[in-house]
Amino acid sequence: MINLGYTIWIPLLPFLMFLLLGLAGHKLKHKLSGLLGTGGLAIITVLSYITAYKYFFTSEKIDGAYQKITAFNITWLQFTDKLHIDLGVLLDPISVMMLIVITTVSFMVHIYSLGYMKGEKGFERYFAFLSLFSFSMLGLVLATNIFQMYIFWELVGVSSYLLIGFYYQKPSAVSASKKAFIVTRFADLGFLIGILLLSFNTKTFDFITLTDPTGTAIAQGSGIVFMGLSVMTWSMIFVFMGGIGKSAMFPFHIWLPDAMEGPTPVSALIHAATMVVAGVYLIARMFPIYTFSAPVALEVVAYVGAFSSLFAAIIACTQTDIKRVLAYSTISQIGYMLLALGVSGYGGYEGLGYMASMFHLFAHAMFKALLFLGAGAIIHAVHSNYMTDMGGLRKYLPVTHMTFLIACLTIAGIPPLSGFFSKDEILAAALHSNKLLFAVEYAVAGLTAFYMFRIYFSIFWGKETQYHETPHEAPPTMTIPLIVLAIGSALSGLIPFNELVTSDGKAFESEIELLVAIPSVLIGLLGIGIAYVMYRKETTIPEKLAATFKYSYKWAYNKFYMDELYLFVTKKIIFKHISEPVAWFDRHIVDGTMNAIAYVTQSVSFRIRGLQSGQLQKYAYVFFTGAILLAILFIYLWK
Amino acid sequence: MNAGIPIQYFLILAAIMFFTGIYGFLTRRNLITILMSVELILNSVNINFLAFNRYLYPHKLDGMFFSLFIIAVAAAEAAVAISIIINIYRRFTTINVEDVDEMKY
Amino acid sequence: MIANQIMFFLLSAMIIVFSILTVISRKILRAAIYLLFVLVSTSGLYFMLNYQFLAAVQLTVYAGGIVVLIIFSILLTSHISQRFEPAGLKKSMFSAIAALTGAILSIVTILDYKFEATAIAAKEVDMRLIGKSLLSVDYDGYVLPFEVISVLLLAAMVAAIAIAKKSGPAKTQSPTLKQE
Amino acid sequence: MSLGTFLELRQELLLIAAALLVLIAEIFSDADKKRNTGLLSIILLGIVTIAGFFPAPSGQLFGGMYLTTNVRLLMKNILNIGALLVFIQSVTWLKKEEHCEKASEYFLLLISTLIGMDFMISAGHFIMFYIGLELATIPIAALAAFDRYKNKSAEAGIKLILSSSLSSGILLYGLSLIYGTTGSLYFSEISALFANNNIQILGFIFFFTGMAFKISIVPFHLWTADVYEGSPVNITSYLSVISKGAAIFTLIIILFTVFPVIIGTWQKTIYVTSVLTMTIGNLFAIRQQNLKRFLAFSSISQAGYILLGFMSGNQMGMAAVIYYVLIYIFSNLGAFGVVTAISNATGKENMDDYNGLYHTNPKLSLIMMLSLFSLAGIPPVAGFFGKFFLFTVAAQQGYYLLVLIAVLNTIIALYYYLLVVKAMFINKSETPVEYFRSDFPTRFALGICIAGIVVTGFASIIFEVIRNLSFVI
Amino acid sequence: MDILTQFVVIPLLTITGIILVKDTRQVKMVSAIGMGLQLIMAGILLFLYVSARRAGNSAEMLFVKDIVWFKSLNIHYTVGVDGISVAMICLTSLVVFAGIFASWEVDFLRKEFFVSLILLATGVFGFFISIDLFTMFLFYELAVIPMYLLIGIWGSGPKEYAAMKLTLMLMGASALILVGILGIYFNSAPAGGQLTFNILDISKVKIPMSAQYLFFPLTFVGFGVLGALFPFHTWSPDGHSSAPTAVSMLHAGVLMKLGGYGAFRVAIFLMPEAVKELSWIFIILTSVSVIYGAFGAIVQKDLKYINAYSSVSHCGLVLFAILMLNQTAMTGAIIQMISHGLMTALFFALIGMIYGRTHTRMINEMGGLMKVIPFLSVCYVIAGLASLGLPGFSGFVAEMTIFVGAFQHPEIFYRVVTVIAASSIVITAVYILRVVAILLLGPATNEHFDHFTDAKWFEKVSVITLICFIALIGLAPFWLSSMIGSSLQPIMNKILALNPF
Repeated sequence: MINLGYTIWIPLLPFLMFLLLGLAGHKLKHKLSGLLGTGGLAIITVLSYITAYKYFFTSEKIDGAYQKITAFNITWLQFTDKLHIDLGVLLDPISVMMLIVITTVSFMVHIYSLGYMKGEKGFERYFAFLSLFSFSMLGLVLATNIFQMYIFWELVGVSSYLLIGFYYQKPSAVSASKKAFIVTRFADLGFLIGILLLSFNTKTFDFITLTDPTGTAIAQGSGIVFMGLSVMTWSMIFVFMGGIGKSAMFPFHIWLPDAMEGPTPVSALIHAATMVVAGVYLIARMFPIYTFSAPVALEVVAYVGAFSSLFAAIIACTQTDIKRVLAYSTISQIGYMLLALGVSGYGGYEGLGYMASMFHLFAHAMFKALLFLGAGAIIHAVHSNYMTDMGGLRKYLPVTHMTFLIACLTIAGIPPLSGFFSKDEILAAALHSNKLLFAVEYAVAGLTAFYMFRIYFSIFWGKETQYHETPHEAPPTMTIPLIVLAIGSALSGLIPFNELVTSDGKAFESEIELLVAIPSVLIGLLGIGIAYVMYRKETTIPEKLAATFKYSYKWAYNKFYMDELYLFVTKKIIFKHISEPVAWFDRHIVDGTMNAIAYVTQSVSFRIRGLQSGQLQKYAYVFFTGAILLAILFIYLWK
Repeated sequence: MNAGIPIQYFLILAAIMFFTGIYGFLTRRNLITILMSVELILNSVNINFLAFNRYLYPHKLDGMFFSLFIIAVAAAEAAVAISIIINIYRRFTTINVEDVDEMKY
Repeated sequence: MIANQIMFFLLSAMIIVFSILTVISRKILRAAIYLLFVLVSTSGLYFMLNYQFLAAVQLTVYAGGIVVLIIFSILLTSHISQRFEPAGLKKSMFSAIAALTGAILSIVTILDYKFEATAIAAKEVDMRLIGKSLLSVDYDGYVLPFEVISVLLLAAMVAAIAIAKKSGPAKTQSPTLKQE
Repeated sequence: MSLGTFLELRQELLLIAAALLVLIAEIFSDADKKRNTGLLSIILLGIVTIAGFFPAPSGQLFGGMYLTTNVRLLMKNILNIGALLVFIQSVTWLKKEEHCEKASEYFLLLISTLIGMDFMISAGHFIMFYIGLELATIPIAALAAFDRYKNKSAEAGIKLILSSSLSSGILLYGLSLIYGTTGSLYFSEISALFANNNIQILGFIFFFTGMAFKISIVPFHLWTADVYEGSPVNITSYLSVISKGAAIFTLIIILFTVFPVIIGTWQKTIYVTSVLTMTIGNLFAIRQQNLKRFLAFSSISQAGYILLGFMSGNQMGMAAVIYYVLIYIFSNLGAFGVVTAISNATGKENMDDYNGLYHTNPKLSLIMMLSLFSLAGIPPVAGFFGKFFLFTVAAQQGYYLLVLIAVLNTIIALYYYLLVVKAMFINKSETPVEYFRSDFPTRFALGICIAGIVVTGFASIIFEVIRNLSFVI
Repeated sequence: MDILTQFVVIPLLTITGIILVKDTRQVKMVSAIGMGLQLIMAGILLFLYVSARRAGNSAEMLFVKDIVWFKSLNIHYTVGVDGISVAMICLTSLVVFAGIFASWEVDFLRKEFFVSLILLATGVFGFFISIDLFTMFLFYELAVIPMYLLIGIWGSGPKEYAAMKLTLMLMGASALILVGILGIYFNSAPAGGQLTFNILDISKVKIPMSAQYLFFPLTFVGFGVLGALFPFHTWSPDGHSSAPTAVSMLHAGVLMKLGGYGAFRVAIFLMPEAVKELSWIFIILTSVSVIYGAFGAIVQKDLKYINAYSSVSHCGLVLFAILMLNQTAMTGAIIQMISHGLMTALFFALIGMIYGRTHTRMINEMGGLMKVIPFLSVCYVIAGLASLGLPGFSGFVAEMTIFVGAFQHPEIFYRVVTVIAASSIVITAVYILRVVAILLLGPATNEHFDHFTDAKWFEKVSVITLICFIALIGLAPFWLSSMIGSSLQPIMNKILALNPF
């Protein structure tokens, strides 16, 4: 067994950095605090790579399968003998892969932020929050048990909240952060209920026990049926609800586009590369249970993923805020991943979807982070989020332009970039499982290529826009991460995921299925072509098209009125029809009852004052009748 | 002396007198007449005591002595009550009980 | 109907009639006189019951003492010819109902009970016995109450003085009568 | 008369002697030295009080006419303590010009009522009881009418004497019926001859109403408020604690020793009347503005709680009642002491006048607050313990509903006690009671009250002693 | 003197000290020293307790001191602690300590203020160390009355009304409790023998079922009133909103815990059979409390009202959990008490400090405070996050323990209700974030706010002490949880032995 105990420092170091920057940050110089945060991350990035190397290439395989290694574990909170929350580090292919993703992207974002956030008020706060986020995210992926995952799940939520609301004086940022937190919190409730159900049935939180295909946990619980589905299915659906929330799948996707109010590097890190894929990671982590105990739940995963990807892609085509387009694109891509998981089986080639999903996750992290950082560089240059304000930027921002183009090609699935490979395998997996979903995904692939190149052309080509100040290429702190990530996106397709990250830990053979690959590339090219026609030069085609599909365009432009629906639910139903009545009830009925008791006492006291009339004879009368009545009572009535 | 008169006769007589006194106490407006009603009440009690004593327990004198003491106490009580009534008259210039109601509620 | 029965009914009738008159008479002095009649009739009853001593006490203390006191006070506080307003109808009604209820209750309850005379022979109530009992410290002796009642009488006397006594300069002049 | 007899009778004899000494002093002293009789009375009563604590033989005298046991002696002692406190509190008031010449009458009458109460408690025969009762009542009526120049005082006097004569008339009627069915007036004989028949219950009820009048039990309480309001403050406090306490003691003794046979009936009677008493007393107290009247109603409701202790016919109930009365004496005299002090200093007796009192007279306010809390049964002051034991007694007999009603009533009571506290501590006033320094007797009496309120609760020995004494009633 | 009695004696000595000092400025110092000493004592007690347990002392209560008080009624002054009481004592001393500093600037009748405050604390300490029902009740009532003066004199708004309502409702509760404990007392020896008020002795016998049916609801509702059980919670919002800062802290932080603790120690522990039969009624009520309080908090405009309703919700969870008769849930309930005590004390301290600057508590009259008073605002955010159950703070530990424990209940009804109660975490998030967003974030709305000074040293002491302990429990809950859990173990065994599911 190789010694991996040091891995505990991977999450801990950012946490310490967070404490340092959070408590003492305002006393440090800005630059120093930025460098401290970045330095901390550099260390753990190196540690992660070492860990990955050790795990994939030196760790002992049993039966050709990678083992799950618990590198560190302490009991944090004991509920019962069997149920306890541990905090620890679990290493297995997906968590190690996630380590790489998170540290890489996070490190890049840190470097990028040094330039991007320069001179912002609250610089040290920003880095403190970033460290907190890194800590939480790493804790999440390294979780040894589902409750630890839930803990960090909440923590990433709050880091996301803090970072979205970083510009706390901007009302839109404040409300966006609030929305993000509450929507995900609601989803997390589902997650919690899922955990409760799961633990009630299996009496354990531990991932290794839970996901052992031959273990007792999977065998248990599937027998009990509630409303036609087994309890295990229910619990997995609830758990998935948490995933929907964090990964911004329909119908909980609404927070993600608003979350773009945060600083752009944050969007790159949290809302594109890492946190939002936590849902995918969660399903992957629990995958054996899904396949063996709750296939219905897995189907739900597939359909939710497919629907969200299509839905988001359509909306993405109509948006003009580049960050929002990217946000919808993220939703769409995560839908892809979930779909891949949903159609996957377990073990060997059956688990192609699983592998594809992880592959896509990896690739997506690279290129989506790149896209966001690129967008950040653009926004940095033109001080606007709207592509209507941009055009012809390729001259001013060459590096950004090139890297952005690479990213767009990657996401469009053009070989030999990484997106091509991962998407191809997802499509292949879908084909083997469900033709309908497969068809949907083809459509989404086309749409993706279209909207990505729509923004690409609008920004870098399109009309010649006059700028108040000539846009400048970003400083090296910002461009270097772009380049690194561009290389990552381009080359990560070469990583043999089928050997490293598979559903059962064993390598299997997979190759490009040309029957799937060629059409998908063609569809991608078609999308690019349409975008070229429409947006390469300033044309009126988009307006005409929009006019032709007036209503559908309007619906899509308004995000199918989902935000309005949510507003209706919160403002009208929760505030107006639950909370206010509750408050009213409390003031008037509950409190009123108490006051009424007091009032009645007082008024009775007033009413009976006539008894004390001051008239001696009335007193005597009462006295006498009292005596007589008592006598009658006790002699004749109640003896 | 009391042959042929059942004890109940005395008791009924006393009861009537007693409740007449009560009635007087409740209705008379003059403080002194109220005091007189009290005397009626006490008198009726005396009749009771004596009747019981004579008819049922003639070997002892409890009832008689009780009556005796009641009379004495009644005298003392009447004396004090009358002095207060006179004081009332000085203060209120009336001894109408209904006017003596400065304190109420 | 034998003589003592006639006697009894006569006395009873007097007692009842004069009692009622006492409490309904509209002239206060008359009421006092009726009360005197009641008391005298009662002492007649006492004679019938063979309690001569008590009858005598009744006549002296009650009729001779209290009634005179009452009459004096009436003279001090009222005009002799003053007629009272009759009690309000409501007041009389309710009081009558209450008193009647009480009377019925008591009489019914009393009649309900079977009084059984003791078999022990009656004592002759003469002055010697009374005197002995009054001064006896043994069982059936009444020296203690006899002593205590003297305290009571003293206290009553002091009480009457305390009420009547002027003390210090009066803040408000008493409005009508000057007494003492 | 042997020495032993003297010892058994010494409370009463000493009191009579004290009364006579006061009388002699009154007669033979000069007009300008008459106020010294007040001091004399206090000293004499002090001697009597102290003498009461020496152990005395138990037994009966005069053929069972007079009974004395340790618990009765204890009751007398408790009354003596209370009376002594009232005496001390009266000094300031009696110094006033319009009262100073009547000081000896005042004390004489109070001592004679005390004699009456002692005989009432020690009575072994209904004649003795009756004379004691009247002796305890008639002088009080005169004292209520003591303030010759106040209409209210005269009114209080007449209301008290006439009500009490009515009540004693009814009581006597009841006693006559009891006598008629049992043939005796000795307590010990009656209890043996008692049977549960209608006429006896009627007699008992009439007897009970007479006592209920003294204790101010609803519906026999109506005189209370008016008399309390009209009387001089010290007489009010005397009425509300000493008279009431004596009546309670007597009633519990008689109930436990004379009427044990009809325990079922009197438990029911007390159940009904205590509920009425607490509730009505509280409901009236809520609205009172005059503090004397306020405390009158409060003392009515207190009587209701005390009745709970009667519910068991055993020594625990006896002990709880005696203990509570002791505490009640301290608490109520504490409250009345403050009212007296302020009334003497400023003539103010209304609750509004107490607004902001804490800012000018903090000590008086604190004493008042502690006393009221003790009345309300709030720890750590003694009232809490007293109430707890009373409730325990009722609960022991299974009267949980009654206990609940009683405790809920304490909440209403707490409400109006807090109104006073609020007036003193929270309300602001344009014209607060000016700061004044009370004279020594007042401070001394209040000090004793506060010490009593604090100590009586915590020192469990007091309760234990009472309880152990209660074995022989 | 035994260590536990000192918890009553030290406050009393402090009060004496306060009364004796001449200079009102020294009053604060005396109180701070006294309560600091108390805090140290609590620490020592904790240490002694843990080491005694480590040393293998397995008695149900430690440091038991038994003095016969009223012999004839078998009333004892009996003190003793198990892990639960130790935890509550620590909580109390912390909150009181923080409360002293939070009221550093009370000027009006300062002496009286601190005397009342510490008297209140005395009652609470006494309550937690008592294992005799009588003394427990005595201390309970002792704690209620100073409340009246504290709110009535130093409060704000409709303080007289609020104070009166609070006092009367709490005394009403104590009425029920009184009847309840008398009932327990008279049924404490069903087989004959000495009646007793001692909780441990009573727990060894089975109170007859007929009595349990009567007295369990009485005691539970009685303590429930204090624990803000729906529909008897209504004293809480008004009381909180009118009370001065330290009083709100103590009240929500500690006094409301008397309810939960008492319900646990008396109602549940002594009458488990009735709990089993009747708990469904109260489960419904408590879960209504949880949800209702949370919804009620959403639309409130006054900061203190928000927290008062939030307390209703959180304390409802405590009562909810103890009714589950399940060791885990009960552990959670105790942790929740501590956690809520600290959090809500922190909240009220902060609200008081904010109010001291803005002179309003209406959230819509404020805004953008983060910019002007960052320290307090950040602390407020932390308090908010702790309150909504963020991992790393105590609230999370407590809530999760409760939910996991309650969900292990074998009957489906209880599990469904657990899910309903769990949904409060979302509503909590809504109202907390609403306040944070309106109050602290966004642009500064009022120019007057610009010259505010941030927290002063004593305010920082108060706030930081509380935050540290909230975080301490949140980060390292195992020691607390195991301390409480091991104390609950014998209790649960006893309950389950009497009452096997």
